[in-house]
This record gives sequence, structure tokens and C-alpha cells, in this order.
Amino acid sequence: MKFGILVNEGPYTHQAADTAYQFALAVINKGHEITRVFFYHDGVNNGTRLTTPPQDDRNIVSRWSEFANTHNIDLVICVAAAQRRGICDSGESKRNGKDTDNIAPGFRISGLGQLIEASILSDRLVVFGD
Amino acid sequence: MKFGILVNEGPYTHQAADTAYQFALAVINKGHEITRVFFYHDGVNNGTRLTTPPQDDRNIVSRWSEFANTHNIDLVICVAAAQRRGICDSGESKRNGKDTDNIAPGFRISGLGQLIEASILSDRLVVFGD
Amino acid sequence: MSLIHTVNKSPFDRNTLDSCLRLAAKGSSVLLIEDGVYGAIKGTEKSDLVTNAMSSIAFYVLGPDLQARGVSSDKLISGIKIVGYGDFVDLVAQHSATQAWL
Amino acid sequence: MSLIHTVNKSPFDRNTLDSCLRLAAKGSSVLLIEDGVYGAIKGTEKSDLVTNAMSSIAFYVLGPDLQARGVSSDKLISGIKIVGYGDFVDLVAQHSATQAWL
Amino acid sequence: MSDKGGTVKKLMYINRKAPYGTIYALESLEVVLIGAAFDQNISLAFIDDGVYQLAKGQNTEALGVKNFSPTYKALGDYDINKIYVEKESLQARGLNQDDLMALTYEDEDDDWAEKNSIHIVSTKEMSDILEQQDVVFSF
Amino acid sequence: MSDKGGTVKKLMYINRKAPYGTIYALESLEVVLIGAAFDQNISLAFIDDGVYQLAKGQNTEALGVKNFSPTYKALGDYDINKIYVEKESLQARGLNQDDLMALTYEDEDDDWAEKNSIHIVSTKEMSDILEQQDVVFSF
Repeated sequence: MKFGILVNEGPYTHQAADTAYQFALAVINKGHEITRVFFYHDGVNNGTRLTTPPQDDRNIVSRWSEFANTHNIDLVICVAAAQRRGICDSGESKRNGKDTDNIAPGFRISGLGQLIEASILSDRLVVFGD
Repeated sequence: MKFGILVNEGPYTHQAADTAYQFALAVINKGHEITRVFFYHDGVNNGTRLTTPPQDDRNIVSRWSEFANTHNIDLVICVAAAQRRGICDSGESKRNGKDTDNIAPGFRISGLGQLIEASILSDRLVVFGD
Repeated sequence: MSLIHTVNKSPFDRNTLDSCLRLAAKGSSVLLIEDGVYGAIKGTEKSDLVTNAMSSIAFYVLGPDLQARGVSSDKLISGIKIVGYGDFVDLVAQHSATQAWL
Repeated sequence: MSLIHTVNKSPFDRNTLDSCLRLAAKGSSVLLIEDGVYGAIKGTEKSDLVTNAMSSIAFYVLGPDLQARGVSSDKLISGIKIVGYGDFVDLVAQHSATQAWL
Repeated sequence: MSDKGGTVKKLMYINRKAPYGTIYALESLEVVLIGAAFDQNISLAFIDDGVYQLAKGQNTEALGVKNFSPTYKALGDYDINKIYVEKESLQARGLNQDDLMALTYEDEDDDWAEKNSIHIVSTKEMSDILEQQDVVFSF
Repeated sequence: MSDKGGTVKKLMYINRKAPYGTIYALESLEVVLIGAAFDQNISLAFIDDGVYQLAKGQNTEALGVKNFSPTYKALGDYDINKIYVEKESLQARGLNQDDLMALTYEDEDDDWAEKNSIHIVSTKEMSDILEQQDVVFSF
């Protein structure tokens, strides 16, 4: 079966980002497919490479990056939500006149259409939020 | 009178960041003093210079920066909360092995002691959160 | 001098107004802000909560938050005072400390 | 096939469990996750809410979230099934759609 | 079910949060507008504090934030006209339909007659509508 | 009141949120530990879902997050021993003191006798304690 996953909250503050990850891992372990993980609202903050969590804690961002790399998962950050919250890749950075970017490996920035498309192409959409 | 202000939530998602700003502005307009504005939890996300809000919307980050500049206000971002969420200045960036930083003008990164100190040095502490 | 309590969540969504009114001492004040302003409206399932507390607690509501949400002053529980951000500062100054029910 | 509803907030803090149970159809399922697992405990002010709904709705609770919060299985309302993340995936697959009460 | 060509799914957006206190209402509306281009079977549900999103007379000038309530009135132009509001949620808040903005659409199957998009429904009716959905978005 | 030298203020930390679902409990505890160095008059209140922070037997292994509950037991070593738990909050949740971790401190004024840091108080008592504070932290 094909699963779409929507993550509405950022890392560490709300458990949503953790539950979504554990769920995504279980989807793969059960032999299903993940169409896309879409990050919306504060969820876009899952995709910054500038986090440095305490050494005895999990690294939520790099966990997503490794997950994407290992299982070839499409991690999409909503561009509109990302602009409000300060997440950008090099293209967005240039377009918006910024001097740097902060996107983490394995994530890409795209439009809300990707969320709708994921919901249509997937057999199930599961939402994690506050 | 001296006011300390604590901001616990990030920009745009929760109104706390807006209410805190309007309150801070009113404190100054009433002739009081602001000891410090301390940003904790997701509040640290108020201090990234990478935001690009829609043109017809307020710019929460630059509004803080201008406020700090105009009224000489101490805007302090908690270092521990910032590390979890990916906010850093150039010093923090180097220390944590990052290739860039994202702090906005007028903000500085420091420890939680600054919050306790602000609460002791101020006549009133006012908290804005979720 | 007594405490001033701020409540910023809708009483239909969260328990903060309930908790605030359970623990607010006689003579203290409550300021409803942000989505908390829905607690100031008369004729709702939560109106009695505020009405019953008014004998011992002073209630204020932030005007800009009411206007944003389309709540006109004639919809408010009688006795709740509408204030602005400047009054918010005055209220904090006039009370011994502030407790935000988050 | 019917819906599966997820509730991730404490019923003492938010209204999501109430709203979920008001609107969940007969034959649908509810999975309590994160702080929502507090709704699965017997002998609380909110236990009746769940007990009364059990005749028409199947209840599940996420084990890892229970353990983290120190809630042992003997404290649960009888009839609620403890599941893991893999079961969470199965439950989503077995229901027609998922509604997250946020 | 996962065929790409010509799939039309029932997509519902659940709105349960008040406007302005958080951004969820505004960003949900942004998804609805983008999603309108996908030719799916769209409906919106307003439950609990979500009913406040449709309140008349919103004026955000003193707040310094954008008043996005006029956007709901444009939904009819996007062919979004199945807007369900739970009656019990209105009643708990002392509200009735007169307190909500009028949302309308022009019915092309009825000589472009202007019709009401808002349907006040009971809890049971809302529950039945929910059960029919293929995808439920909540924010 | 804003004198720097020797000011001792009454600082209270209000804990109203459950652990793990959000980070507020953990990050509040981090403030308490840092604040302990400032020689102020510190107390902690556990109200509503905050009482769950003190629950016995927390085990986060399956969750993959850090179990920070042992840190509460260290508060006594930081001279933080005024820990107030609202009785009504416990009762609403079917809990009593036996469900909470034992938090103790050694009383230097009483030959270092080990004493209980947790005080179960009524709503009225909690209300009175709150009124006495100079600063109330809530997260």
C-alpha cells in the first residue's frame, strides 16, 4: 500500500515529529511504500541542517536525512510555510535576496500541490501535528 | 518600571510572538524600561534572518530587529533551545561545526542564566506562549 | 497587590480558563487575550464560568483581539472591561506579578 | 471499512477526545497516541467518556507512549488494546481513511 | 485506488481552530485554494472553534496582521461549495448562521443561480459525511 | 525591588504540561537547574497535567527519546525542596502520592535528615502560595 505522511510541527517541541518518524519507519518495515513525507506549518523546521541537539538525545533532522537516503524517500518542505519560518535552499535563498541557506540533505522545497498530489496518489494519508 | 519579557513561541505559527511585540512596544510607549526580551523554546525562531514573509504581511523578525535598534533593547536567544532548533550565530556555528549561521541583526545568543537574571533585575516578568 | 492572570486560549479548546479561575485568588485579576477572548462572550456554554467568578475577580479583555475575531462589544458579558495594549502594561504594573496560563 | 481516528492530546488539557467521540461513527476506531494515552486510564474524571463509547467504537492505545509516561497496563480501561508502531500502520491500512484530531 | 489517471477522490478539510491565535486556519485555507486546481471532490468541515473562522465582521487593523476572512467568500469561485458547519459547535458558542459570513456560489447546472455554500449539519450528519471521505486533512 | 545586590525574590515555576508530548516540561526543568545557582527563593508548582511529570516508572526506550524524570530526584541536591502538587489535579487523574516519584532533600538545619520535598496542597493553599510570588515562570 502507498502511504502519504504530513508533518505539521517542528522537531523537539512537539512529539509529532517523532511519532511521524516512527510511523514512517514502521511503514517501510511492514513492506509498504511512502509516496512522500510533506512538511507543513512549523513542520518545515524539521529540515534545517543547523540543529545541534544534546549528545545524549536523538538527532531528529539527520534521522530524516538518513531515512530519505536509505529508503529513497521524498521529503518535501512547503515553500510558503518555509518562507515564513526561515527555511531555504540555495535557489530560494538567491530568489529572496538572502546570504545563505539552511536546508538539510535529503529535503527539497516545493509547493503545496505536492501535498495534494501525495494525497491523491497514496492509498492513505496520515497527519501528525499538535 | 523595569519589564522582562519571555517569548516561548516562534513567529507566525502562534500569536504569542505578535502579542509580545505589541506589549513590548506599549511598555516603551508608556515610558517604562525593558530589561531584556528572552526567547526560549520555539521562541528562538523569532531570531532567524532567513524568513521571507508574504509582501502583504508583517515581518516579525525584522520588526524585532528594528525595535532593538531603535530602543536599544537586549534581545537574547537561549543557546540550548537554539541548538535544538537550528538557530546560531557565527561563533556557535563554528563551535558546532556548521557551514553557516542564520541569526538576525539585533539578537544575541546566550545562556538561560540571562532569563533568571532578567527576572531578578526586572520589576515584572511577562510570559507569552502557546 | 495581587496577581494578574493572562489566559490566551479558547475555553472551548483548552482547560486554561478553568484552571485559572480555580486557582485565581479573590481580589486578583484576569486578562483575556488572543483566543482567550472567546471566554468573554455571553450566552455560550462557558459564560457561567466567568459570570460566577466575577464577584471576586476583575475581568479584562484585549480589544484588538476582540475586533480581529469579529466580536462586538455588545456580545460581551457585562462587567468585563475592554482594554488596549497600553492598559495591558498598566495592569501588569499595578499587580504584584503576572501568571500566564499557557 | 470505516475511519480510524487518532487523538494525541490529554483529555484533561484539550477537547479533542470529546470532539472525536462526539463525531466518530459507530464501527469506527480510535487510536490514542502521545499525550492522548492519558485518556486510556481507568478511574479518572475522563474514563467514563471512553467507557461509554466502547460499545460502538474500538479503542487502541500506543504502547511506547504508555511506557514513556509510566502507565502500566493494569491501569488501563479494560478492553483497550495496546499496540506498537507496526500495528499503527496495520490499523491505518485496515481502515478507509485516517482523521487526526489536532 | 492509487491510479493516477482520472482518479477523483473525496477530500475533506477539517477546520477546528480559531483564526489569528494560531496560523493553522490561514495555512489550511492556502491548501484549500491550491487543492482546488486538482479537480477532486472537495468539502470543508467547520467544527468546534473552527466555526469562528467564518465569523462576520473580522477587523485585524489594531492587531497588525492580515485579515484573511474575505478569502472564504472567494471559495465559490473555486468551485468549492460543500461547506459543512456543525450545528452543535455553533450552539455551544451561542452562535447561529446569521453570525457567519454568507458564502455563496453560482450553480452552473441551474442557470448560474446564486446558492448558499454553507450547510449547517447535525453531529450525526457531520459524522456520516466524515465516514464517506477518502482523505481527511487536518492542521 | 530592582536592586541588584542581595535581592532575594520568590520565584515560582508552574508546571502544567505532560512530559514527552511536548518539550515544555524538559525545558522548564533546564531553567530550574540553571536558576538554582542564583540563590533565590525557589518553588515549583505541579498543576493539571503537570503532575504527570512526576509519575513513577517512566521508560522511554521504545520511544527513542531521553527519559528526563530522574532529574527531578536531583532537585534536592540543588536546594530545591519546595515542590507543591495540587491535590485536586491528582484526584481528577485518579492519582495519589504513591504514584509519584519520591523526591527528597537533606535538611542541613536538622542534622541532614532526609525529608520529603513534595507537598500535596489543596487548591486554596496553592492559590495562596501563588499570590506570594514575585515572579511566576510558565512555559
